[in-house]
Amino acid sequence: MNLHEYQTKRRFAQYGIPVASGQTATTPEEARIIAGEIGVPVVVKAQVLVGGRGKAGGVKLAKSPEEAYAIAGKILGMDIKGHTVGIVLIDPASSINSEIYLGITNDRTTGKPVMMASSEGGVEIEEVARVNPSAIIREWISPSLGLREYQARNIASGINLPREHWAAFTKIARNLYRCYVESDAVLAEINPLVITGENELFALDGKMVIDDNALYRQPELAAQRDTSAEPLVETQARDAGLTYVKLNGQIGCMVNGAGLAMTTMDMIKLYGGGDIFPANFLDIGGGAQADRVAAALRIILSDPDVKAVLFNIFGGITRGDEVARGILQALKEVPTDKPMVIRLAGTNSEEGRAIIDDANIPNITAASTLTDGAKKAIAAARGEA
Amino acid sequence: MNLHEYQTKRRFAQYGIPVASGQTATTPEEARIIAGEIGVPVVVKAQVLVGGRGKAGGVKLAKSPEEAYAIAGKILGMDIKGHTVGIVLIDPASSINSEIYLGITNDRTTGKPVMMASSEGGVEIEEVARVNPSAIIREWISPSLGLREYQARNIASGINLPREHWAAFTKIARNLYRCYVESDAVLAEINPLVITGENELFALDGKMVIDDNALYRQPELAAQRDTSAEPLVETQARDAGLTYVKLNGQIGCMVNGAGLAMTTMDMIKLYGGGDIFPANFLDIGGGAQADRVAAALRIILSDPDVKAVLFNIFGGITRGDEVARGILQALKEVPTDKPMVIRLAGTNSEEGRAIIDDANIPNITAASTLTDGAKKAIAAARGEA
Amino acid sequence: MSILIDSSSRVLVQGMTGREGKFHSGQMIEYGTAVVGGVTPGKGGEWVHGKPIFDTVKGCVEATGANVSMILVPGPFAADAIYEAIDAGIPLIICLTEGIPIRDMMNVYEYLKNSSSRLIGPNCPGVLTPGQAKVGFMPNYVGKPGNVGVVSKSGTLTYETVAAMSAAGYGQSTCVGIGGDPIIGTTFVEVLEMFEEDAQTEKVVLMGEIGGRAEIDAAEFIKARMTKPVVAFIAGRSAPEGTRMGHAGAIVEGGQGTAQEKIDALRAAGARIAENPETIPDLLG
Amino acid sequence: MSILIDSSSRVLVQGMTGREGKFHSGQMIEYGTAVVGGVTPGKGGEWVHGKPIFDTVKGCVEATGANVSMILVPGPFAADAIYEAIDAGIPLIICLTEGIPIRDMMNVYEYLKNSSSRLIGPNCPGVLTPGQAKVGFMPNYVGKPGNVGVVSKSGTLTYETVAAMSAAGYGQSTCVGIGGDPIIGTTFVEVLEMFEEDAQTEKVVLMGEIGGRAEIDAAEFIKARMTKPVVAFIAGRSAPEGTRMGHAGAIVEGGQGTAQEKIDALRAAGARIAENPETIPDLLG
Repeated sequence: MNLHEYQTKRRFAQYGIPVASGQTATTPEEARIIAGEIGVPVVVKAQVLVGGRGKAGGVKLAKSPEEAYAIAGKILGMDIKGHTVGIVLIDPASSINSEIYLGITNDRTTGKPVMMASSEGGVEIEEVARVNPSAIIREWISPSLGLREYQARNIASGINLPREHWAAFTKIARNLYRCYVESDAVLAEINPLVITGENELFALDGKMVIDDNALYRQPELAAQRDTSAEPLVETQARDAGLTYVKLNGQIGCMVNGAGLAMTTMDMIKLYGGGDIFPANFLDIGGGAQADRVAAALRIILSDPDVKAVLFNIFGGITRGDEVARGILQALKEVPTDKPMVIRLAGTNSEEGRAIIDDANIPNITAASTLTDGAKKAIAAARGEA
Repeated sequence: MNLHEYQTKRRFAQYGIPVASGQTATTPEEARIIAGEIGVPVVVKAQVLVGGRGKAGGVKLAKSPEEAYAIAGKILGMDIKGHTVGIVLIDPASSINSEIYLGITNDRTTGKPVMMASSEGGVEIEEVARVNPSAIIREWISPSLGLREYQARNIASGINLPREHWAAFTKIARNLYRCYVESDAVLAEINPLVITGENELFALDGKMVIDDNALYRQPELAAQRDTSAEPLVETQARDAGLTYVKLNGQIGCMVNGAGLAMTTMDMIKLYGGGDIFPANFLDIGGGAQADRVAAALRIILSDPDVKAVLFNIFGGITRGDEVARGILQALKEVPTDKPMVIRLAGTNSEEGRAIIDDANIPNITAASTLTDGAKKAIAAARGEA
Repeated sequence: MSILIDSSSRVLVQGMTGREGKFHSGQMIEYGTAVVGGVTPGKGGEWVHGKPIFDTVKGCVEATGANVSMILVPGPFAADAIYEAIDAGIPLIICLTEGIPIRDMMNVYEYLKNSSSRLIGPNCPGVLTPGQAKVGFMPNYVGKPGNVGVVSKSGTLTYETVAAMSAAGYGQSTCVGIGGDPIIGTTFVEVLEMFEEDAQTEKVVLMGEIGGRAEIDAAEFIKARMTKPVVAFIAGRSAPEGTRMGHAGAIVEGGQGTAQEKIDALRAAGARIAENPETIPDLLG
Repeated sequence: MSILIDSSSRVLVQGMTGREGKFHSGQMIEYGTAVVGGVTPGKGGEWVHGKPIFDTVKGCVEATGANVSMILVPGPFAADAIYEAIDAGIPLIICLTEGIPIRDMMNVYEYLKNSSSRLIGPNCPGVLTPGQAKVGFMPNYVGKPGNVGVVSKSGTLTYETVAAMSAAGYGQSTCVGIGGDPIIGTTFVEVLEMFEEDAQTEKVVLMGEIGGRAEIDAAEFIKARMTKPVVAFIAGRSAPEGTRMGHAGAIVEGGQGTAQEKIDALRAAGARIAENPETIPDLLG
């Protein structure tokens, strides 16, 4: 789960990381008042859960409250890569001497958190990694010890930070680590961490991604989820415990397991002849029960581009009979005449196939294998079934 | 540093461990009022930093406030193994169904905290260890993980605790561990942890020993040190950064390093012919400077049994010249005509010997080796020098 | 021979009294696996499928001599279940649980690496040595004894492939689902190493997917150390970039973790690449 | 040969700019030890005894190739200094600091045991390989090259004994002060093992004291594994019982840790027992 910049910075502030004293506005008038209160110039920043807002015109300097009003009016409601701006952050503008990147994430290879820093802040760290990988200093952290002061010194030394800033930097680095751990973040970054003309360090921009699996113990963060800008189906999928990604094809897919779901998509693309593609990635997860299957079907059918639906369920922890009951339940609630290809294998798949057969639904075709299912669905999408 | 029972139980209560709701009194009248307030019967318990108070008559049941008054009058001022009782704890008396021992300490061999429990609570755990070692269940704790719930269950199962008490026991065990860690304790024990007639668990008595090396970061605990009952010289030694233990011999010893200090004592006993013994253990520590040496000499000479003083300093981090200056400084402040044998070796020992020689003090004899020093000091103590 | 589990494995199930625990331990027993007991705190003394339930793993190990633990408890309790199994000295721990917080797994990983236990998973389908023992979710009918070692990040994709292999007459020595979480106990490379050492295994099938760089590491290992032929399939060729972790993970791993990158690395290491998991048997010939 | 340190050791000093650090690194250099640099956060760029000071151990190791770190920082900072040395990959860390809280050392111990570093100490006099290198406090003149390995819990008692040995013509291969704290990085047994393996060492002197059971473990090792003769001295025969840790420590250790108990165990293991450290040379003959 992504946090907005303003949410991240509030969280940072709770952990003692200095941030700009900005406030959020949802109307131009609010923006004008805030700019008057905190003093101009201010920066008006679109709050969207997607990168590249700067290039899209979502970040602008305002030299007067009136200008803040005008800019906020332009940015609010703007569409940035499919996300609608509903909130702007009004931050005081600062004099910047230099910019640092400082972030923490989890490293798969070592199984540890890794803190990364670069003296080239303010640009995307992926870009630094590509162009000048040695400019990124990494320090792996033992989960049992946490980030030690000497590790912060190793980083400060590695990015050639002037020694006068080491104490402030060390404090920020350790607070960022604490914030990362206690927030169950998978990413916490300050980009840029600026050194001002007054030789002070603060977080100008920040980003946090929270581990969805840990939200149960992070109620304060979970409550900050902003679903207003995201497509409705994504919200619905998450609420139903599904992983759904909308794509641009014609065959709706419902599969159990991420690997098999991707493979099913791959087979549609492989045999689709260059004109038929998967309409979505949808993993109903392990042990999916009837109501979750129903929700999944509803989401798939809500996509008007879908011409056919392919169910590919290989039972393991998921049981074929439950999936079959889920399909029938969903079809009662969301009747459809679109062709459906159902392939059930694995645990309780015979029971499942029997349930489907007994229901005797005309637009359902059975398939025996993955390849068979993909080919039948492609034919159905072409109207050949 | 030892905490009193009442201090330990207050600390326990801060960590959510149920304890008796007792209060302390320093006068019989206070005891009477407290007994009236908390309700009789009460137990009046001497607060002394030494074991065996029960046998010494320091713990008594009182059935009325008046009886509490009378008992407190007897216990307050009582001498228990050289400690004078200045405080009594008045606890409500409880109905006891069974008693458990539960304690944590650090295990040298594994380098980990170990939690120990026994269903035979209320008696000294050393006694249980001697008579019935298998009755003690041990669970070693990873410092990075802390005490896990399953470890508490392993203990509960090991001491055959009825399962209805597991939840309460687990909570107490984990809180005790937290209290141990956050107090920098080297020992934290509940003995006994009682199960009452109402099937509730609480700490009837408790003991904590705090790591002296960690007191710098435990100001709240450090402030609870009770020096009122201990011999003045021990307080003085600790304040000067010395380790001093009074013994019953005639030769005062001042040595640097615990191993050499014990060895010096051993040599006095070895060559002392059965009538001359060391008067004390005194380690001036590493890198001891002049003022600490002076404080040490003052403490040694305050013992009226001391007939001669043996200095045995083998410089390493400690430097001979500084010790020599310390001796001269101390002799100015505490003039003595008792014979002194000084043996200086190691780092800067030549400089040190020169300083002593130059001072030309008649009752000082130089020794060349440990054995020489011990023999000369024994002779001096016998008046043969 | 086989790797990890065989007919002498004595399996305990942490979370055996739950709905899934009961069902799948029943399937395992039906398969012939020596399930010796279960652990559910507070339910010690009960019985499931005729097997005793204990309050603690330690108690279960003492009473039953279990040497494999299968963990099937909810995510919030999984880390402690793994610690308990490690502390009880279980040499092989197979954790099926999905949804364990990454922070918990980083803590577990550090403790695990300093122990003598091996962890498979979490979020994995388990391990199957056909004809001998099954620990996990793999449907009972899919496997068939043979000489192909199978290792996979994915659960259902494994069943799919193993079923296709069995149908085509290619039996398996052992099938290992290592799990697809960012932090797992046992990697592709470690399992490949075991197969390379295993006398029964003659060929290996590896199934990976986009994200991370475990398949790149596997390719390096195959190139440097494997003498046995490897057939590989990588899921996610049709996935748009950046749908998974993307960003910081990709930086750390020094690459994008795309399917094509992985396929290229494996092919360069000498592995045969399948386009469709159901055609893997053709490449084993 | 020798153990732990020799003329090729490259030593860095954590805490070199402090009063004690300056004095003792000066003594070490005078002895001929290859002190290559020091570390004091915030003082990088300064020089002490002509050696460069760095802000971090990592920086010092990169610049100097140091492979031994001597730690002489105050107790509250010692644990972090040890972690820093471990993380910088220093294979041998010798911590002289006294007064480190036990809790800190328990944390350090767990981390250390999962690293590839060896720690000597804390609260120890260091290590001396006469004629080659000295890391620690031992006075420069006490040692003499030879074939007796010395291992001791105590600092000054070690100097005493080593000086007596040198005076009597018994030189030393290496003298190791393991420290007397409850939790130490390297035990008697580990050092005895090194001496047993070391070609230069022909005999061993062990100096223990009351408390703990390290000497009992040493006796068991001597009995089971040592082929070289051992002379032992145990300090504290005159100490009244219970003056040290007593109580819980004694329970855990399953004994009282008295001098007599240790002497009996060592004698039964075949060690010769000295009554006076100055008579040890007589027993080496």
